[in-house]
Amino acid sequence: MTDADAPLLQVKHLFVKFFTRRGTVHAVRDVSFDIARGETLGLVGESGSGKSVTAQALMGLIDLPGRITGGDVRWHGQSLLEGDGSLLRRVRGQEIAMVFQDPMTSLNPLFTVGTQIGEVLRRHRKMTRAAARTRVIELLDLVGLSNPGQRVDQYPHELSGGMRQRVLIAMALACEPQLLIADEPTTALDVTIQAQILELIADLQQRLGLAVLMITHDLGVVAGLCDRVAVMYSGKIVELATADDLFHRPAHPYSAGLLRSTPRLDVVIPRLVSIEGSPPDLVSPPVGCAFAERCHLATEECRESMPGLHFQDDGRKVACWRPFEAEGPAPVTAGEGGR
Amino acid sequence: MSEADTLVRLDGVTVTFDVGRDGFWGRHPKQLRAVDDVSFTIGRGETLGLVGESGSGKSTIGRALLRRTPVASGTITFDGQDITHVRGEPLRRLRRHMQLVFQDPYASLNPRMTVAELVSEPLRVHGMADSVEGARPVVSALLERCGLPADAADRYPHAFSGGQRQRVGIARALALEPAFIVADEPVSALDVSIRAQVVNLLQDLQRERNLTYLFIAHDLSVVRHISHRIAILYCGKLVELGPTADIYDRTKHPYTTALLSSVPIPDPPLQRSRTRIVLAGEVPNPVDPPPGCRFQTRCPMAEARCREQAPPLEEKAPGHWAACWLS
Amino acid sequence: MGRYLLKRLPQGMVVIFGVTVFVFIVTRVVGDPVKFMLPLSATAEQRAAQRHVMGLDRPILAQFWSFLGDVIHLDFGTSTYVRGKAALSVVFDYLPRTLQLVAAGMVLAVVLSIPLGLLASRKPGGALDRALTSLSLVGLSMPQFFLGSVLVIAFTVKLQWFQTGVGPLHRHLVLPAVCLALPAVGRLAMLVRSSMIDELNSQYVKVLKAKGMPARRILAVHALRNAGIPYVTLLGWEIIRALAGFTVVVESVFAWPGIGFMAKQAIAQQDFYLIQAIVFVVAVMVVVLNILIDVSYKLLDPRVTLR
Amino acid sequence: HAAAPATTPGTTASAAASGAAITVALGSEPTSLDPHTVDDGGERAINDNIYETLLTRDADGKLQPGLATALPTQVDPTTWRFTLRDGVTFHDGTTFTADAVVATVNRMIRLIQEKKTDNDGFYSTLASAKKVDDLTVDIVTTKPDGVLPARAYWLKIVAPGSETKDDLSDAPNGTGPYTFTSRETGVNIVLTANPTYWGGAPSISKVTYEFVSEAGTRLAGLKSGKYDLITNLAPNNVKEAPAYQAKQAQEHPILILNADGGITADPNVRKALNLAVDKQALIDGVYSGFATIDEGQLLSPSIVGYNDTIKAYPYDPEQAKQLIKAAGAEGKTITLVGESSGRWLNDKDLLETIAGYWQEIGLTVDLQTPEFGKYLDVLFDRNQRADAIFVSSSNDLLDPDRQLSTYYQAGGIGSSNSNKDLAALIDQGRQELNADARAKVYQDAVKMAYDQAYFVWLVSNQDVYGTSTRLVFTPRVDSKLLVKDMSVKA
Amino acid sequence: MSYQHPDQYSAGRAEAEHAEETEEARSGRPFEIEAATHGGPFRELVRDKLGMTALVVLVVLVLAAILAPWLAPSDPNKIGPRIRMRPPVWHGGTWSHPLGTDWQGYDVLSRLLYGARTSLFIGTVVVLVAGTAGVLYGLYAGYRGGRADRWLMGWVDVQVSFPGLLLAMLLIALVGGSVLSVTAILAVNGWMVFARLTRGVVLAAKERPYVEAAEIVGCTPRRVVFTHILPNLITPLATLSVLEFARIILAEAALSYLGLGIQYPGVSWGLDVARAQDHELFGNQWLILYPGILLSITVLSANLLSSWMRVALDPQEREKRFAGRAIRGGAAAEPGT
Ligand SMILES: Nc1ncnc2c1ncn2[C@@H]1O[C@H](COP(=O)(O)OP(=O)(O)OP(=O)(O)O)[C@@H](O)[C@H]1O
Ligand SMILES: Nc1ncnc2c1ncn2[C@@H]1O[C@H](COP(=O)(O)OP(=O)(O)OP(=O)(O)O)[C@@H](O)[C@H]1O
Ligand SMILES: [Mg+2]
Ligand SMILES: [Mg+2]
Repeated sequence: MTDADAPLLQVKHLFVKFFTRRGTVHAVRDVSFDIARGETLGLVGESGSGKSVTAQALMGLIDLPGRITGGDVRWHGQSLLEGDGSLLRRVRGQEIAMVFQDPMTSLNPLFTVGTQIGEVLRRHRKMTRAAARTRVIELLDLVGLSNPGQRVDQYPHELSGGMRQRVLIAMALACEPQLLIADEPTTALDVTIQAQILELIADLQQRLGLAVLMITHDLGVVAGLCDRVAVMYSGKIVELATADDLFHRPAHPYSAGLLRSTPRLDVVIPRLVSIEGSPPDLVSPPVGCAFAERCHLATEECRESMPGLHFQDDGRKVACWRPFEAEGPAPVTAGEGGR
Repeated sequence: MSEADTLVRLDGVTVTFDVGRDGFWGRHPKQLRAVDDVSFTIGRGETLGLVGESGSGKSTIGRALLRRTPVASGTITFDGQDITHVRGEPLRRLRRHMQLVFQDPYASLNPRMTVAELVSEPLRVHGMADSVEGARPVVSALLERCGLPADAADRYPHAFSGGQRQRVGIARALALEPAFIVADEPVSALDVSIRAQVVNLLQDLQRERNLTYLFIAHDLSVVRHISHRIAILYCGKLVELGPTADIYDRTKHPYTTALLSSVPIPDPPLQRSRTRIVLAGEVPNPVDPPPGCRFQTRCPMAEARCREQAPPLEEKAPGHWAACWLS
Repeated sequence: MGRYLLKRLPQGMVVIFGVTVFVFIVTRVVGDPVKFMLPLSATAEQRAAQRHVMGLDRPILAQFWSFLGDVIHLDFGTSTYVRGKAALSVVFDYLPRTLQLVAAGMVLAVVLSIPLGLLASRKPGGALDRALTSLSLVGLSMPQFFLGSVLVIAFTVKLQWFQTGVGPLHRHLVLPAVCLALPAVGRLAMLVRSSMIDELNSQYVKVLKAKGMPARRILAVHALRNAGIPYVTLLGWEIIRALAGFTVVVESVFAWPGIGFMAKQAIAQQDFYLIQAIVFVVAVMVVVLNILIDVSYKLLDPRVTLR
Repeated sequence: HAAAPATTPGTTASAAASGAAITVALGSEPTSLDPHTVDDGGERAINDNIYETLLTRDADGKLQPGLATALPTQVDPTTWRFTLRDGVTFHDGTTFTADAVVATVNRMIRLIQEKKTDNDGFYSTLASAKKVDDLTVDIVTTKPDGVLPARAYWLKIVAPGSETKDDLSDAPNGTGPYTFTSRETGVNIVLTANPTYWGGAPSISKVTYEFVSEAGTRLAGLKSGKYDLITNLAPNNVKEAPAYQAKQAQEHPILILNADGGITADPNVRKALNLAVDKQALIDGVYSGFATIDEGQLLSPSIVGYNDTIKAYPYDPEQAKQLIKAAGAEGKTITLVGESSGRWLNDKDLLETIAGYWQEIGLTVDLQTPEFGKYLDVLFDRNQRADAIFVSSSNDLLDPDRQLSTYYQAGGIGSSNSNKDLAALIDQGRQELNADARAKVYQDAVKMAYDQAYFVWLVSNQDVYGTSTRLVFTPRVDSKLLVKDMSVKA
Repeated sequence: MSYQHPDQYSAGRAEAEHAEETEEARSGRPFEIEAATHGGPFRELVRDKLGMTALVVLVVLVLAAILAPWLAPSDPNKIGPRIRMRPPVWHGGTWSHPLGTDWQGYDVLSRLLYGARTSLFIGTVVVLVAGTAGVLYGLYAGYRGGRADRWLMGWVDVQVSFPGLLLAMLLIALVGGSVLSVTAILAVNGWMVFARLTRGVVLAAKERPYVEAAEIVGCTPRRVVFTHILPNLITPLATLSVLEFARIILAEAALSYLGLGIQYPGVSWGLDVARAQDHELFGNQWLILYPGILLSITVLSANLLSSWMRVALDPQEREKRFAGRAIRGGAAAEPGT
């Protein structure tokens, strides 16, 4: 009884809190977004802004001391959070798959990668051991591991970080999911390996028609891969726009600052522009705009009341009292300069 | 660059680590050549960027320079003096002139010490101040210079954000007024929005104090921004060395080319249209490197010769060195 | 593996040799078995004569060399307490009962500790967890001899369900095995609990959940196997502890004639041939067990290479 | 009042069940079953049923014929003639003749020469044995030996051919009422009745001995019905046992006082130490009534040389205090050495109590209870005699010589005096063959020691046995556990 | 966060000690504002009722042990031939023997008090001696590293494999059991854990960037060890010491129980259990139970205290506990959207 018109995934007013000794961490505060079939949504933001928590909340993976305290996640229009959790159990690993940030600890060290990929197939596809093994080898080949016939029987510690990340991707793809959530799949990897993995994801997405939620703090990664981008800042989405719009003309001062402070390989500027200060503590987030303290445009209004995430003329959504006023990215002066 | 302008010189430096043994009875000790026959110089007031993938030996070079890791062969010269085998008290005195800024701003500050204690410690151990109180004026000046609030001195490191801690680390390194600083990935652990603060600080300090940096990083964008010259390391070997602009615009080594093309550019149309050279396979294991050129297993252009003989590092253009048969 | 053995075997030898020499030194320098062999009324001359027969009047170094020569042939001399029997064969007479006791105790410890630990780890901090944790703490805090006394008073003196001494196992082995097991149950259950909690909080479990694996499989196959590694080590230690000392207490309390019981007699009687043999056998068992623990590590954890 | 009921209700004659099996719990396991090499309680308890001796004693200690048909006669001062019982066979079928006696004596002499026995003290006077005819044998001593009949009561007769064997432990072969059946080291030894026993087949057909060192464990086993007989029942636990038997034994705990030095060199101090101890309180407190006062001598009334004119020093703390004061010993420290392993019944309690009494008369007591080995060092140290050493002396042969020469005679292991007269008397007693004269000599010796207060004589505890209600058993003065004299009620 | 308040200065320091672990555990995410107002370890202790009880029990025991000569109604070895087996007060006894007397007329309370003295004394001294020796050994091995470390720790491995209790029994049988000999022997047997722990911490600390930073700045090895490495030891050492204290008390009691430990005139709970068991297994079993229970309570308290310390001194554990409490306490019932 799936709702054919509904987007693939809808996140509505999601709240996640962590109950710690020093207070309640408001990790995700009123986050809403959709992902359409086959779409790639980028989720960027600095460390601690709530990207991973959001992703895990979608999969019902928030453990103590965390709690989803509000909002809903709908998969084909049906709530994943309400009810007895049977939908969530069915969907996990089968329709939505996830790749985590840290490939080094994401695999059980005591089982071969073959076993660990195979058990997904055996559970969701009810495959026999032998059939699963054949399929695992195919999958390993698909993600570009050399010598897959031999790799199936290797243990995680015998693989490098890049290989493990591929194994995790193979595992995620095993049941041909409709949505892949990739939580910084390349942060722990070297640039050349990162390029391989990104290439792989882009390729698979095209071939399998996957929707992808790509979480990263590297704007370059987003630029190459995503249709739309959501920028998170201290637990909130501050801007949600198409990639081209965002990079071309960021509406939120934080998005703008982020772009301006990122050194580019192709551009030489005499001096980097930085955002002074640091993000607020999520135990007691400010009443007003969380970015106000670091924002040179901030007014009294910014500090006192929180702007909502509103549609702009060009169809993007921004949470700011003074959108588009910040300077965009530094002008591109190609070639050499500075040093 | 004239001899007098050279502050640091490495000549054929090789660093090895013993990593276990092979064979049933373990008769064959396994050696990992983390750094293999590396030579370069750094001039006074210059920043040399050192780039390479994880495990390529960047930190090891930095540590060898600081005499933290014994060198298997080769010589290290600092300010005209051979320091390859300096130890004990002379080494301790040498520390005044060369310092390190760490990658991890969280782990590199003793959490049990206040910022004042931390920053004054170098002064105290070198007899330049007799107590924390005695060092206060110097500490305050340093902290202010590094952009820390005035009340920072009496707080503990955990009360600071990552960027602030890195500033504390820099202040501490500067306390002895060294001539040379090894900055081992000083901004990798920091968020993009904060990264720029620290990079700017380092640059400003260099200008003010004529500091010399060995700037280790794997983020090529940052390296490009801060370095005068860049050295590219692959699996313990120097593969390319030259002025920043040359490295980026007149690349002489296929690995550098691949590396540059792998770095994503935050500009969607540009990034989508770029031709990327995606390397196949993984970095070889330095315990058991491939014969010939170490890059040959992944090199899209590798030839028979590459598989047999390692290319020497040659000056392909003035001041621009590369180790490749094909350039 | 070979290199591992190359390292461990000599180390084991050092242990065995060290223990043996240590016992030799303390017994020969400080002790005198002749005192015990002859009746109180024996004269000094008679004692001296006996000492001469036993070679105890030779220079200590000479004694040491001939002792070493004998030890290499596993000849620990003739027990002075169990007359006329080779010390080692006396040990082997008593050893099976100790092994029986330790085996029963450890099986019991395993059978109890795993479910208890698992139950406690289900809801960390919950009522059941707190109850079981406290119980474990009480169990491991009770001195074994006192626990034994309490068991004897309750089940032998009052209820008369079980008996001390040797006899049919169901009446005689139960109490000492329980007594030997209980502190181990406490320690092992706490370990199961804490390592299960750690495992269940680990990243790979999160991945397993994201893969849609059923909770039962995550618990029973993935987490339990990982928790098994420290468990086996601790269990090995428990066995070593038992063999290397605690059976003395338990066997004494329950009059269970194993080598611990014998060791107490031998010490009281200064039968240092027998002590020597007991300590030797115990040291060998400890060394072998240590190696077995390492090997089982290797079997359980593919990451481990024995070096 | 100390005398405990000799029998518990219900043990009087009711029909004995024949063919019954009983289980006996002993405190210690025999370290060997060789009847000649070792000397320990466990060995005796079992071998007394397998082997026999030329003479025996009745339950009260009087010498009786055994394998000999009568008490020996003296051929000359060093030769004793025994007439042997006819029709006796060993368990392996060998006939018992004079050859067996000769073999036994020769074996013992050889074992002594080769230092392979603990029993040399008992038989050091044996010179040889001569077969006169099949049923007559002469035993020759090196010098006149009045103790020989007692020795003959102790020496277990082994089969001919055994004299060349060093160890008979694995195949016990005697003439006794029980034959060795099996042994499981550390667990038990099983004997079965000898159907062809010359004295008639015993009524109990099978005895299993178990070895239980803890008194509590023995009692628990008795209560649960596992055991029919346990040894060394703790006196304070008698009420717990289904039934019990007590018998005055030969165990005499004493404190050896150093008469040659220290504060105990003063005879008045030694007397005071005796006067300070309330023996009746010891009997009640430490032995729960199962003991009798030792009347100032190491000997039981049943033994030759017992001097009934001597009475124990009374409990008189006031006089003791005065004596101490007069001797100038007030506040001085006296060392009292015992041992800690509990080798003797309630020894630690006894010592702690005595220390308490001595403290009350104005002395400081340094009570030391080291490990048995350390304790022996103190006991054996002839040069540095401790002020007071606790020892418990057991009179196995029921003859005074061994006790007196060990503890009374100067130079004896347990003596702390250098009284030459006393030493001479004891030497004289050993060689005196006339029974009455011998008794007189010993009585004099005992008196001399009493007057000098060389010891603190305490109380002599009783053997207390716990039994099941079905076992009929009368304890013996020599503490032997003869199963042939026991029976089981039907 | 501010540390201006003088009282909170030390609390802040204690917090700081653990900050690093937290952050490491959180993969380097800032854990900036750990407010001193949220309470340090002692706040946690007050919350942890069991831990608090354990601490109180131990304090009471220590006081009782120290004050035994004044608290005890009589000399524990004073014989009372005329006052055997007096019942405790609540069974009609007198206040001169509150817990009654045993079969020797010894005052039970006095023996318990003096037994506490022995246990706690031996436990403390052995932990101090073995701890100091082990820490120095481990520091040396760990900081020197290399061959010295291999040999030194090799010896530790060897000695750990010795059947300790057996050898202790043997030694005590030979040299005699007294507080001194038992202490010495247990100390000789007990230093290895400390050495291992110390070495482990030192090795780990040596790898810490801030230790490397200190060395690079030019600190002398001495300063590095004592200023930068040693403080890392405080927390694990404190926990281990309490655990070892419990273990030593058990070992002493076991030895004394076997008759190979403390002997008259020493007083020990283990010895008294054995005495009473020999004598009163069938009668007044309370004489066995008193010292046994007291011993168990002491060891239990020490174990509870150490497990509290582990939790209280480890911010991660503290966090876990808090989470459990918060969720149970309904903190989650906050309004959502
Ligand atoms: N288990 C937890 N306990 C307490 N707080 C937590 C926990 N997990 C996350 N948080 C808090 O939630 C907030 C969001 O964390 P999240 O992991 O989502 O950040 P992120 O955006 O993924 O950052 P990064 O780029 O470093 O991965 C942070 O402030 C973090 O401190
Ligand atoms: N102490 C050591 N013992 C053994 N091997 C070492 C040691 N230190 C470094 N290595 C090895 O030497 C090689 C180079 O290490 P190094 O730390 O210099 O790399 P890096 O380029 O700094 O990498 P990263 O970017 O991850 O910091 C690696 O293979 C590493 O495993
Ligand atoms: Mg994250
Ligand atoms: Mg590095």
